[in-house]
Amino acid sequence: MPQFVYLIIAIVVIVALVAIFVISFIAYRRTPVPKGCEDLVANKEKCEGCLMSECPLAHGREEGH
Amino acid sequence: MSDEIARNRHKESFLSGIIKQNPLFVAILGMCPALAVTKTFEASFGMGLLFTFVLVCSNVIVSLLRKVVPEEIETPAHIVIIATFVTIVKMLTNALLPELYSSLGVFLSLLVVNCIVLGRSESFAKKNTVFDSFLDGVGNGIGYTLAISIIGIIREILGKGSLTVGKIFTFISYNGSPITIPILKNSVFDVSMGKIFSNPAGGFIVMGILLAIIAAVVNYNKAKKKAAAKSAAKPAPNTNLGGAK
Amino acid sequence: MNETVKKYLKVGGILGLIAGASAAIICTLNVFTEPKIKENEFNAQQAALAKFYPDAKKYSEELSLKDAKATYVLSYWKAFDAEDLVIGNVYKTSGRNAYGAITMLVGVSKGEIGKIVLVTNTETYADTIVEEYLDPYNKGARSLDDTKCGATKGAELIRAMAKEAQSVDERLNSKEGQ
Amino acid sequence: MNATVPFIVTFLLAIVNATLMDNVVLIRFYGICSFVGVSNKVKPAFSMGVAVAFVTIFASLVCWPLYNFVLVPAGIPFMDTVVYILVIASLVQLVGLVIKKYSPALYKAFGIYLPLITTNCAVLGVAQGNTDSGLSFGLSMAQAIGTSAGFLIIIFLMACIRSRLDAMNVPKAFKGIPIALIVAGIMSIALIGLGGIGS
Repeated sequence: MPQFVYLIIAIVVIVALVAIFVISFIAYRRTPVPKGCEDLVANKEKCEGCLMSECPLAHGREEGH
Repeated sequence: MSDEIARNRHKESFLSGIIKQNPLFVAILGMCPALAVTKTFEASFGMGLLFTFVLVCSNVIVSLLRKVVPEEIETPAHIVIIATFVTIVKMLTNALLPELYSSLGVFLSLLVVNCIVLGRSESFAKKNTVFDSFLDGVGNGIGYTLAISIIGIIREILGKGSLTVGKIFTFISYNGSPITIPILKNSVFDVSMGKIFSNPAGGFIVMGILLAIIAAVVNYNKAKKKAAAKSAAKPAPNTNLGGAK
Repeated sequence: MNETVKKYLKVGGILGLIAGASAAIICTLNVFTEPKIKENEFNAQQAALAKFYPDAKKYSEELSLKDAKATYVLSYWKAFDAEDLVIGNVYKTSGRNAYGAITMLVGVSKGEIGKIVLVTNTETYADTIVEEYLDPYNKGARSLDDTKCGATKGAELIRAMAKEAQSVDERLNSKEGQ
Repeated sequence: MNATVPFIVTFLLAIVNATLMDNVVLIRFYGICSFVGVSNKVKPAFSMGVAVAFVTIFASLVCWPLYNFVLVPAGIPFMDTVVYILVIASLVQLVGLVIKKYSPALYKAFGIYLPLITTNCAVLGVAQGNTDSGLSFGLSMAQAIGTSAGFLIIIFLMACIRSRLDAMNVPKAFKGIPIALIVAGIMSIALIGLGGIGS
């Protein structure tokens, strides 16, 4: 099996997985939030999970430096 | 004038990573490898080097692509970049330092989800220039390596009573065999109680005590500063306010 | 509507590009590191084999086993001394139980189970098995059957594999009519 | 000894082992990032544990066949880490999608944690550990179930302890993370003591 065949397989596998990710990403964004949970904001104790610098959901928060 | 500001901004982003914002002791991030790999000094030092390589490379590439990557998929894109560098490091370590690769095991792959690497790229690298991100990566890398090497030294000395160098980095060796520095070898401490520090429970306890010591030092400084500020605020009465209780 | 579709295509495209580039980099790097990793593994294996019969001059390459009754033994090497006489065999066995997996090398010469060296050991309490059971055994301070050592299941797995290597060795010797 | 023991016994023993003796947080150190931070209120800790359990089991279910039937035959086993992290990221989105659509109650409970799970060390640790140590499919599923159960129990216990801990007069320097680590260390000693049962 010449080397570049592995290269092509690897790229195909990875791009396929990325495609699945993007589809599920869009689907997740598209589905409406169920009725009773619109007010679910990134509350304080949930964000403690990553402690300081990076909290993906609390975009508004200014990173202390 | 502007390069003056730029220079000390560079210096600041570099130095902050080491002491002021040390990723492990101050920001308390990236604890998974810090507890697991620090059974021996060599493994933790090796982990620190590999961590620095991954952090620096991913910081540089993330800040290179910061204008190209759209807002919605920043996190997945950063994770893929970091995963690429972790795989590169895994292959190189497996080829060049097989002992290090086998002693780190799964935790080398866990660098992908390391809270520091992702944190630095999300909070710093995607907003700053390539050179700043590079400096920040190196600074944080050195800070983290120092931190886990200290934990590694403590756990190895307390756990095994001796410090071995050369078992993982095989090029360091004293006439063929790794160098073992017996420190607590024949002291009373060498009894089975010491064994606790090399198994998982010891990792938690050593880490907890270290963080407590650092918190105590920080509190002490704050109290001293407050006391100094108070005595500076009303110097008239010469009552001696110096020194925190 | 096609505005959001265009945005998603752009997003998917960039992520796909990054991932494709990363796959390409990793594969090209693999071309350089693959032989070195294979070489390391071979050297490690030879070093492990050398521990069994120090006076063996040469080892055969890995001979696969066509013995139906063997559930653990995978392959074996023959150890030759200076005059190309077989001093003993080293069997590679691997087995799993509920607590993890062990791959190990067992030296069997003249029907006797000799040294045991672990290749991979992902058992819970892996170090207890080595410290309490295997090291004393290899030094002769503990019999193979005394498996109560705080990691009994792992020790029992090692004993079962060693016993099977011994029985395979007998079948091989009887077949060759040595 | 191994062949005679029916598979179900090894399967159950593997689950118990992964839950207690080989506990994912206290012995193998995966998942400390979220374990220390989120675990001082009982309710969010429990939902975090359930969310991680969901994704871990699905991740192992997908990653094992992907590794053994796609990556190894294709000759690119070194791609496993990148592939797993992509699978876990997509799984987090899919699990979120299913929960969003079908059960608002579950979404209210742990929907907001899901994006955090991609960076949870336990999920990738289990998936990577299964294929690195070459476990069979049954045992790796047992490992996944045991690990998520272990994570759930420990994070729940930790939350109960820490909520009572705030009432104690902990020395000032030990407040917060340091005392949580010491407590985790003591729990880890207890779990090591359990070692005798299995082996």
